[in-house]
Amino acid sequence: MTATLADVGIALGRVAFVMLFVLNLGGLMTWVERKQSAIMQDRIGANRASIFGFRIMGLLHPLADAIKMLTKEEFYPARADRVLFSLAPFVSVFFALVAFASIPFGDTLRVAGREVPLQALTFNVGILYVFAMLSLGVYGVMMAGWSSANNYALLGGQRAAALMITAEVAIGASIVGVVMVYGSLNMMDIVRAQGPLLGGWLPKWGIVTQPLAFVLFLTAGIAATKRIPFDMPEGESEIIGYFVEYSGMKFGLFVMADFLETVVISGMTVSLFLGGWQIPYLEPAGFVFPWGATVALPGLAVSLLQVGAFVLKVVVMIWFLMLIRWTLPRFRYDQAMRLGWLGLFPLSIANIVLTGAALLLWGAR
Amino acid sequence: MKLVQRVYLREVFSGLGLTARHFFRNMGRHVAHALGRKDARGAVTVQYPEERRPYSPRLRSLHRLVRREDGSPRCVACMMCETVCPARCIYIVAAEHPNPEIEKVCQEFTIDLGKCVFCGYCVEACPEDAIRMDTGILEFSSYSREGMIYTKEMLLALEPAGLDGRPGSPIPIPPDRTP
Amino acid sequence: MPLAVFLVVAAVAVASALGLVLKRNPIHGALFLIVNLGSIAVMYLTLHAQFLAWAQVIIYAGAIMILFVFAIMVLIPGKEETGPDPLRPVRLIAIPFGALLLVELVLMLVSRRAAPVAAVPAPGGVEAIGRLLFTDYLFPFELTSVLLLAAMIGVLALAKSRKAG
Amino acid sequence: MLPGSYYTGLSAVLFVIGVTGVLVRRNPLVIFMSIEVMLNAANLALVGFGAQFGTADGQVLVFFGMTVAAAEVAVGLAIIMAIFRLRRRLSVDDLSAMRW
Repeated sequence: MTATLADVGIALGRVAFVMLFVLNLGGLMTWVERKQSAIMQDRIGANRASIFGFRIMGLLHPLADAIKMLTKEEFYPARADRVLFSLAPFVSVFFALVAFASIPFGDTLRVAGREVPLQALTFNVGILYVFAMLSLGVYGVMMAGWSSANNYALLGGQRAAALMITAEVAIGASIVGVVMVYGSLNMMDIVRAQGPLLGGWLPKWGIVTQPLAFVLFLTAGIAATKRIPFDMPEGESEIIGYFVEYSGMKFGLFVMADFLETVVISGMTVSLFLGGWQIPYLEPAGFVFPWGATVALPGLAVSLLQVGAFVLKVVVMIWFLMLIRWTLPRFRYDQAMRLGWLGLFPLSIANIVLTGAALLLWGAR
Repeated sequence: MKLVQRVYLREVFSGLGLTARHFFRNMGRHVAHALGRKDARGAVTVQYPEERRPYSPRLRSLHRLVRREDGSPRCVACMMCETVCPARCIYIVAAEHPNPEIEKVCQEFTIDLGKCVFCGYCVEACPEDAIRMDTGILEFSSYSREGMIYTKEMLLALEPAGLDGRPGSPIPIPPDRTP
Repeated sequence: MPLAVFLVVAAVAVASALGLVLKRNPIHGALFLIVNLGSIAVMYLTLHAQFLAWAQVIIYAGAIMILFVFAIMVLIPGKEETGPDPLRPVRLIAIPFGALLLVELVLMLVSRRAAPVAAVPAPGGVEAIGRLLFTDYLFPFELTSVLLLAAMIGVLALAKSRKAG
Repeated sequence: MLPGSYYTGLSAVLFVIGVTGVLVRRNPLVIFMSIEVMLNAANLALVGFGAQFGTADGQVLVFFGMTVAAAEVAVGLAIIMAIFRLRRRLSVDDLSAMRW
């Protein structure tokens, strides 16, 4: 173990990139959510916050919100379990933040004789890691629901627990098909295996090879983020949800955790089903088109293009998730349970069987 | 229910199509607006303080006292408005008018807008057409109750709104609301 | 370095297990148990059993403990153990017996010479486990699936019988 | 890597804590969780042994152990729920009768 300064620097850089990427995207999403919903509903959206008269399309609103929340009073309900009450939002945010760590944002970068995997943590079983972290986040919600000493919060916590198990079973079962097709639990390998083009033009992305799994995963993934149409744990119009008693930045952290989870789910969807950092026709040496044309590119430029492609795909995915969030009404609690256990779960099992049969038939891999 | 309805996926997609269509249409208009096509509007909402809808001529807004040619109030302190006011927010102190043709004049005419319910009965009741609610001013507010009390002088200074409903005179800002 | 990691994680594991046993409030106990399970997952990681470590987190922390916490939230116990305990003297006998068991186990471990570490670290990947699972352990594997099915039917029966009665 | 006896030692300590928890506590849920501690101690010992011998067999056994734990928790919690609905109390001392 001889870690030079450069190695440490590179490792820190990888972690920093992922952290900043997730945090910034999560912070920006409060703005995106307002603006996108406004545009979808023929409105303008938040545009009042200004510094010296500069409004820049309401981009200062997240900042204003943060300042407001930080300066608000911290409120503890009487009879609340103070330790758990303060711990809950941090648990929520922490697991949402670290979940992104093993999602690759670019191919291995070869610079100056070094190989830098563009991924914060190179786990051999990366999918399981993301999945595990995603499922741990619900403890923050359940702790919040329990410790608030409020029946509505408790109901929210219970619903979150039930929803999480439902979603998790479906997510796990729908991932299996992808793992079978690409033959690895390593996120980097899965993305790499999505590179080849089927018949010279169709990228071998997960959405092509596993269309059913894509729909199932996306549905279950939205359920895992507890956002509309699966926001029964919050349900503003019936129970206020697990964070009724929260105020100030602690409340903000719960909202933040939701946004971060959305980023994680879109990152996961992109990596598993939309080819991750893959760009069609882009090889490590540059573009190679089937009609013979080639554009040679240096390694760094290729990596930058890949990172750019990944970021773009994630942003588009977030846009799509927002579109769903602002289109569909909320499911009732029993409807969501029915959808999860009688719809998603059996279908994903069927998908596994189908995938296995197809792999046997065509002897893929 | 039919299977197609129960699967729900088709309805999801048609809903997504609708919202996505709105998104792209409005986004295009916003971009066109930013690029200089000022007639392209991506939203149907009115940006209130900068843009205002024209008010109806029948709108009941802040009161004003109508003046005679010499600038004195038309009010003859008959107390009709004070009597009819359901909120009892009008306070009149009467005085002799120098002109013997006219019976009285109001020495003080105070409206506590913190109590006013804007029913318009005072305007209906006035036999002299001395009080009207046609200033078009809606934005009066104060940090204190005293700031909501409007005196005779303030009410006399107000002008009727223009044809488009725009206020004809500046909003009387109470002293405690100075920024 | 590995020793330091081991000691810290072991301390966390023991402390959280003690927390589970000693804390009155069951929800605190459940959260301590989650910490305990997590530290055992870290132990698996130090033993190069990566797949097992994450499976531990997903299955135990992600599913089993959520069920536990859910059950605690639904039942809201916590009053039961605050009252006087008529059987307290009987219960306290457990502690000397527990200590005895510990001594016995430690003696057993010490009496055997510490086995040398295998030259080859155990393969911890999915492939090794999967290969074993579908060759040497195929029959137990199938039995487990039957067990799961039986458990599922049992739970359904338990949940249904209430409604009828 | 550390000698396997470290792991088995830790596993022994955890196991004893679990046993004591089962014997001392009155709340069936906590007893159940103490059983989980015992199960995990056994699992840890299995993985430790597996590492000693350089095979993955221990891990496979742990895999089975987890499956059994999942099944056990599902059934056990259902039973506890049923008991709670019947008795409105949660204490193992009330459950000494084999039938009622």
